[in-house]
Amino acid sequence: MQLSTSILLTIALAPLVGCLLAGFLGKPIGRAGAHSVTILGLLISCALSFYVLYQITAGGAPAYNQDIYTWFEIGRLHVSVGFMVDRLTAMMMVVVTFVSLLVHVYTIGYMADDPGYQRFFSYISLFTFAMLMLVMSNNFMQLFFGWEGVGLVSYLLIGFWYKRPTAIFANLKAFLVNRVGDFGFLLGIAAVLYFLNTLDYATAFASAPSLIGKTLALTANTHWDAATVICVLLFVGAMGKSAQVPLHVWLPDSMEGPTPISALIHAATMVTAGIFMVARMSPFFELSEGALSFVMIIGATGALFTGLIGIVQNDIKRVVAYSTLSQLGYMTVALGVSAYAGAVFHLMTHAFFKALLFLGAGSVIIAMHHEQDMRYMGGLRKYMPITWITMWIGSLALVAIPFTSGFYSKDAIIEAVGESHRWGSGYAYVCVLVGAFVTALYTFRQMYLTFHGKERFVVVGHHGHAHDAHAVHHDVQAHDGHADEHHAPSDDPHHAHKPGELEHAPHESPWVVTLPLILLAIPSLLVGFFTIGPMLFGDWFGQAIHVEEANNVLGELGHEFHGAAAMALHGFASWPFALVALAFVITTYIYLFNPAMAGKIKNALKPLWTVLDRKYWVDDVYFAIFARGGVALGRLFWKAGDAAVIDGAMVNGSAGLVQRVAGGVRRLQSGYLYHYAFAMILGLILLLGGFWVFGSGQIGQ
Amino acid sequence: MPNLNDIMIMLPEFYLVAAACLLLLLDAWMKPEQRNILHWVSVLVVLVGIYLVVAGQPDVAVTAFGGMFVRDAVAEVLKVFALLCTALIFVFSRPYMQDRKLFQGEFYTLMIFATIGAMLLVSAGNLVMVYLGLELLTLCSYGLVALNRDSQLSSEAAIKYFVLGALSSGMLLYGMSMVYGATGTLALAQLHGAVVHAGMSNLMVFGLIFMIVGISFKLGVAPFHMWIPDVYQGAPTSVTTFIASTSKIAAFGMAYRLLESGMGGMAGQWQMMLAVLAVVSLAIGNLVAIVQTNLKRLLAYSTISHMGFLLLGLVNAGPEGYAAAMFYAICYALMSTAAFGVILALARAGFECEEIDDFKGLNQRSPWMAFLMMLAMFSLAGVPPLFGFFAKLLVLKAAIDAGMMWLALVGVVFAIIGLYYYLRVVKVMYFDKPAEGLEVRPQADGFLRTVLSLNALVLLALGLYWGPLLGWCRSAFAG
Amino acid sequence: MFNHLLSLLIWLPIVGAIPVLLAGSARPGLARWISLLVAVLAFVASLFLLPAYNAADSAMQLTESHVWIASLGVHYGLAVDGISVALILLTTFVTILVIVGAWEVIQDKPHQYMAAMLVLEGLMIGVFCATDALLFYVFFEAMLIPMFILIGIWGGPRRVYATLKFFIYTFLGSIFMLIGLIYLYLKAGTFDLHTLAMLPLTMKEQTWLFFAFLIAFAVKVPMVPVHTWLPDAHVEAPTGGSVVLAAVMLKIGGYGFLRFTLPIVPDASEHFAWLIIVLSLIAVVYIGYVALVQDDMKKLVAYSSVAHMGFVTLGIFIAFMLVRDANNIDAAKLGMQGAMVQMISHGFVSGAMFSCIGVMYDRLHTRQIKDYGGVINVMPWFGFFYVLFAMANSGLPGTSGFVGEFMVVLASFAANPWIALFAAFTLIIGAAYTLWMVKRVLWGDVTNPHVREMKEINGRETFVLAAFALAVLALGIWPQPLIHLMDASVSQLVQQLAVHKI
Amino acid sequence: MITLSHFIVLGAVLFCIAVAGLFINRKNVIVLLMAIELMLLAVNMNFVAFSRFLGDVGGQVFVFFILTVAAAESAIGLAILVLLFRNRSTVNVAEIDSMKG
Repeated sequence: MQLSTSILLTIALAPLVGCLLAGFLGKPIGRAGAHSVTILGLLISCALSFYVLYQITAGGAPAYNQDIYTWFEIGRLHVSVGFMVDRLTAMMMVVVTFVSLLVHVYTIGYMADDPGYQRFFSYISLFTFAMLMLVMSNNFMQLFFGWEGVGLVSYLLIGFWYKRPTAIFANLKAFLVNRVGDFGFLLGIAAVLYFLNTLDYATAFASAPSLIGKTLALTANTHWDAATVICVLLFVGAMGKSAQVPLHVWLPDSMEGPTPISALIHAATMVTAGIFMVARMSPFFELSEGALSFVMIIGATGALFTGLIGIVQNDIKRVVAYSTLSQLGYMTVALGVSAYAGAVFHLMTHAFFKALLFLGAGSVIIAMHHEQDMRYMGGLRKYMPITWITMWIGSLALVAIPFTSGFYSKDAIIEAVGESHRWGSGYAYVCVLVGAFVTALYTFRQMYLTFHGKERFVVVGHHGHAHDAHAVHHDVQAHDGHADEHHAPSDDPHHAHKPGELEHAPHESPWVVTLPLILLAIPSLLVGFFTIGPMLFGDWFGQAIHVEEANNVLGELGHEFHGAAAMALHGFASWPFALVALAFVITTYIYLFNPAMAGKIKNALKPLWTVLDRKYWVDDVYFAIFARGGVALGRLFWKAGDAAVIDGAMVNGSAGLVQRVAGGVRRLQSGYLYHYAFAMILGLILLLGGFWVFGSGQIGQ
Repeated sequence: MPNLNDIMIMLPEFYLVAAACLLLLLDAWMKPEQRNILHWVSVLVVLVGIYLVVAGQPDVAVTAFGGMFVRDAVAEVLKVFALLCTALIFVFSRPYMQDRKLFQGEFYTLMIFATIGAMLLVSAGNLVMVYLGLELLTLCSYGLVALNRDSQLSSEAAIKYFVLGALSSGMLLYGMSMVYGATGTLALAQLHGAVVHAGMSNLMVFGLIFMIVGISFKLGVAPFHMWIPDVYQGAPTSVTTFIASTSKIAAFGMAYRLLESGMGGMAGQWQMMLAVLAVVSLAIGNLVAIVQTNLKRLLAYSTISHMGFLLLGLVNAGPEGYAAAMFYAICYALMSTAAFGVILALARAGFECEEIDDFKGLNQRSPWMAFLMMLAMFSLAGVPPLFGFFAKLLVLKAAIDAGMMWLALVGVVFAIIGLYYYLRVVKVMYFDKPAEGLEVRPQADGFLRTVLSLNALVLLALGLYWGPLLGWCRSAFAG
Repeated sequence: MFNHLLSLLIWLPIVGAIPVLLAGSARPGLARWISLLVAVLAFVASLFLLPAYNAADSAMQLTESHVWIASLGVHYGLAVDGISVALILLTTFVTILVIVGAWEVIQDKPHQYMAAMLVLEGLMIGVFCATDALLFYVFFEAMLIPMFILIGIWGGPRRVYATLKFFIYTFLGSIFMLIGLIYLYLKAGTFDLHTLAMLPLTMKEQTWLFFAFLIAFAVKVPMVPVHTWLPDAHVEAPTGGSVVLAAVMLKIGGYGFLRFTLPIVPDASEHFAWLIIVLSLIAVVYIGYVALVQDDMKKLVAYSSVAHMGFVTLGIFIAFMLVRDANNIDAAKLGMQGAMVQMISHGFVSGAMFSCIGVMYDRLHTRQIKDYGGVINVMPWFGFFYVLFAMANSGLPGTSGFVGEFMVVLASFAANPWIALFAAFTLIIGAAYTLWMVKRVLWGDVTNPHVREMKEINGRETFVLAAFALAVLALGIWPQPLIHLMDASVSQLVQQLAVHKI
Repeated sequence: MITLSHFIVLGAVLFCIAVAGLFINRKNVIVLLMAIELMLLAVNMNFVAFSRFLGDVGGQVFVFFILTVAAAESAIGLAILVLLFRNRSTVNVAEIDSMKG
């Protein structure tokens, strides 16, 4: 049984059609029309994706790899648009379309009152299209297309509420930081073309071994290993897209976008594109120990240190955002130790439970009338039980309680790192272990602050209240204090209230919101249990992922693997679980029984707290150097270079010189007859003199 | 002994002399209000003159009066255009002269006599003829410049022109005397031979230099250009036009006769001198023009620079170079008739329309006139596809061909500087708002407008298809 | 039937300008319609190039040759190759949009405006067809006149300074080329480009000629450091002027490099390729930073044009390193093609950007970025186009802006990774200056009350922007047709590069 | 014994005087006319001398022409002078500078 081109095309294009309809005909077809067409499109491509997955796993269909049309053809270089669908791709397609579909549904509720309703649906459908192009691509050009395409949509969606200064600052920041990554990525692609003379995956991977021994002369006497150059450059792209240290700064700010976006783009799918890409490029990465170590260390650093920041956040979404950064770090570490399958596996489970957490947070935010600060929440569990339960499920998965899918993926990674002997794996191991503890800390803290304890909000009388999604507090968000962008007065009506004042009591969200939560909760709990066997230790990915024998840590783990249940039980006796339990005890004590203590600790560790609150000052430094520095440099070039030297001195300078000379020469024309006559005589004498001096030479030429 | 054949050869000149005398008589008997007849008659006379020049042209060069007078292709081309320019000036200047009470017979007769002088000059076969032709031309010009009796500027211009002109012809004569002394002949043909044989003595070089001064003065090459700005400005515009067109063509003829027909053997010497003079005129002409506010004066300086370009052709000292220079002279003459023609057409009683500011916003007032002036300006600036560009192209080619790349480079550098002031005129006409209370509108004379339009459009037409004219010029020097 | 297609393309607009002028200021409506008709006819005529031109054949086609100046052996010689065809289509396409764009915007002497545009179109097409150096030069220079008028009459406050600067700058550049051409003529006895390409020249001669050509085309492109006329000209020019200037005129510089520098002085070009490459990279980085801090939208886009044209020169001249040093023909073709695609694409993108700015200028009569902000609130559809073109300008895949830069970066990596490194920097800086402008102009809340009165784009403006948008997207999604059109010619050029003349 | 060179020198001297007269004199235009006449005479001297020593009459014929033209020239010169005086009521060379630059 074969995968059919038409089906794949439908999968990719259905969301695009939805996007175009909702975007261009938004007015005529109205809100209902807009969300119907887009959801329909998603439904189609989601269903077909499942079908494709079925075909390729159960149906035993071979990997699909065909060109659709020629993008350009120059000499022997043939670049085309086409699809490559193997198990890795199929899995990604399912994750992307499934989560996207649920987010579409969820959005109906979340954006219910937003004037940009149609626009929003159009955007997220467009995103799905771009993401699918990215994962289904069979060549680097198309990969880059999808890569930047999702970046574009992310830009548009972060700035969806374009009236908010913080939002339009965040989206510019996000795009530019991503561009820094793409800068490396593009060079990586160029390197691939240079060494392998093709942009087609299959050909490139096939000839990957030929890279061994090749070097790139950067200067006369420094030669870099070709594979390392390629991999590092490509990974720089992943660092941008997957928000790895030090290019992670854009992701927290991206929370300015509506929550569904945070769930879909900045948790489940887009940010994991980097992980997917590296897994896809495993044939290259396997050739370079150095690159893999680099990847591992970057990932490990992110996993731990971004998690730490999460502990001090008060914005419910930002907590989740930092946990996302941390989890992406985990995936990257997995890549770094050649446990690509582990990374992708965690990618999948994470997609489910992180989307769940975000949507849950969103549901809370709706209930709180777009209040995002946890300091004004508390005790919400009795108001919104479904959200409460589902979010707990998500949290348990996140902190990797055995039997949850999060456990399987994360624990596998931790063990893989433990197994690895790659340079730097010791450091990575420490990071991921402590990371597990930290994860538990901020997760439980968040849950307690939100749903438990006593209510920290008051319900004031109901007066004329425009329930519009534009309104959000800026002040409580620990912001990167950027000059013109922040603390700008906003015109939204909520500023009429003091924080923590609500018109009416919070209530459970409508079914369109809760349904996706439930649908996501199921896989968050179960998917790991059923899929870990084949995906990690069985050779489910087959050719899609290539691991050198020497690096095959998962293989080694596989020997001790005796089924999911056994692993889970064994998990209770593992270090990570112990740390999680410890974290649980601490947080429970602090936030349930002794709330005052939080403040005490904070004051006790003031310096540390500040470091985390300022996010290690990374943003500030970047802004000072790159943003301000760039502008200053530009001014210098402009004023000194263009204005002063070229225009001032050269262009206008010479013109002025001519003018002055002319003014001088004109004075010779004195108007006096005798001067005129004298000039003639002078001319005559000069001719004669000139002749006597030079002329004699050429007599008789 | 002179015979009828000699007369026939000189028929155009004889005819014009006779016609001029008749016009004089006619004018004497004519009532002022009938002057228009005189005008049309003179135009006719000149046109017939052109016909006679072309019609009677022998296939090979012939001489009359024992070699005094040469009628060859060079002379033919130059005469045709000299007469043509004169005719154009007649047409352009009628309303102008009427407005200034200068619409009298002497204008026409003097112009025709001056033209005859030009014709004699360009077909002179003997130093005496050169001198006589030159004097006939210049003496009439003095008179013409001073034509406006009540104008201070005119008389000042006239006296300056006169004194300096006399000085230059004195030098020319002095040079001639030297050459005569060195070779013992006055006939250019023998001179040419003698120079070749006698090789060169210092006496010759002396004479040559003095002659070059005379030529340069006539052309208006720096540093012998001092008269040009004042005369251009002071003289009635119609006369300025004459000096800028007909007499420049004559000046080229004179240069050709003396330098090539006469002193061709000493090209090695005069090439360098002309090159130096060219640089000086290019520099002075283009630089000083930038700071001018009076259009006539600006055009005067532009003349100086253009004569510098003309010299670029002459320095080549070969048929190609002479052809290029002749092409340039003709081109320049036509450009100046067009440019001055617009000034003439826009001037009115009490309003000379010669200040650059008078042209402000001309595009609003009279788009067509503005367009014609723009053509003239871009042509003068040497911007393709206009005539002026190709003339420049040819002289540059001639200079480079003569191995004087440096000279060509100097030329183009100053062409860039020159570009600025031509553009300034266009800018004033098109980009500026019209000056308040100043009503600029062209003369009503329909015929004038038509001819003027033709004159300006020819600059475009010849720009698009200048092959035949160039062919004519080259054929004149071929053989 | 295609014997005189090229002549038709050149002269139709020029002659068509006459009735437009005659229609006169009395009946501006009529003048507008006539000019639109002429422009459309020219476009239709140019479409016939596609069937008439055989893309498989690298030779110059649709040749027309008549003796122009017999005594000098100058010919009125026209012919096209794939590159010319593409550029001609670009020209005719843009001209229509410019005329539509100026429809009721130009109220002062519209007939003269339209006529100038048409004449300009004819001359530019002439430049792309001419196979005789002198003819090329004539068109090349004659172009200045209508553009001089366009900027001077309908331009902004400092239009006089700008237009004089533009004219003299360009004239300065080309006049030295003229000397070079005359020199070549004296050596070869003809201005025919093909013969000149065959002409053997010593290194010394080639060097002089190379610089003569360089200054001419460098000013036109424009390359650093002779680019300063461009921002002024753009800022002061009327919208249509800017569009044509950016969309077509700049291309003539790049085209000149292909037609003159490469074939006639290949060895000198190789020897000085490093110079051009360095200048191009400076254009990308240095100009990128300069663009970042502009307060005037047009100036910003003008500078970004300089930066983008840097890729054109880069793509052309890395070909030398690739062919002669690395002997990597494919990469050379890739770079060269990239340069060509970049030319076309930049034509669309910059044209569109200037049209957008024009749309805003017509409403608010300012180009200062600070006067705007939150435009999207009042003009959502306009916002859509503006973002699209901004993305194209910052080289987003799927738009034409990406294709050329992608190819050039890929090719330059093969030449030298460092070149690619600096070239790829455009991804960052390009996005920075473009999107920062978008942020300040489009996003945010309305602060300036006048912005609130701005009206959504009308049908005419929508047509113009939509046409540009379609072109930008089509080229971005499927460049192959364009590349195929030029492939044979580019291969031919690359082959020529390999041939030494000394 | 008077040789050709003596005449040439004489001519040269006369010429130089004339030229000097042209640009040293800043008073009276009439003087300029005289200087011009003198210059022409210097030329005549040259011609006559040469033609005498070369035994060729051409030079002397030329001299007659020069004399004639000189007469006409001075006539015109004087006419212009009168005109000038009528307009400006001065013949002082140093005051005739209304056109310059």
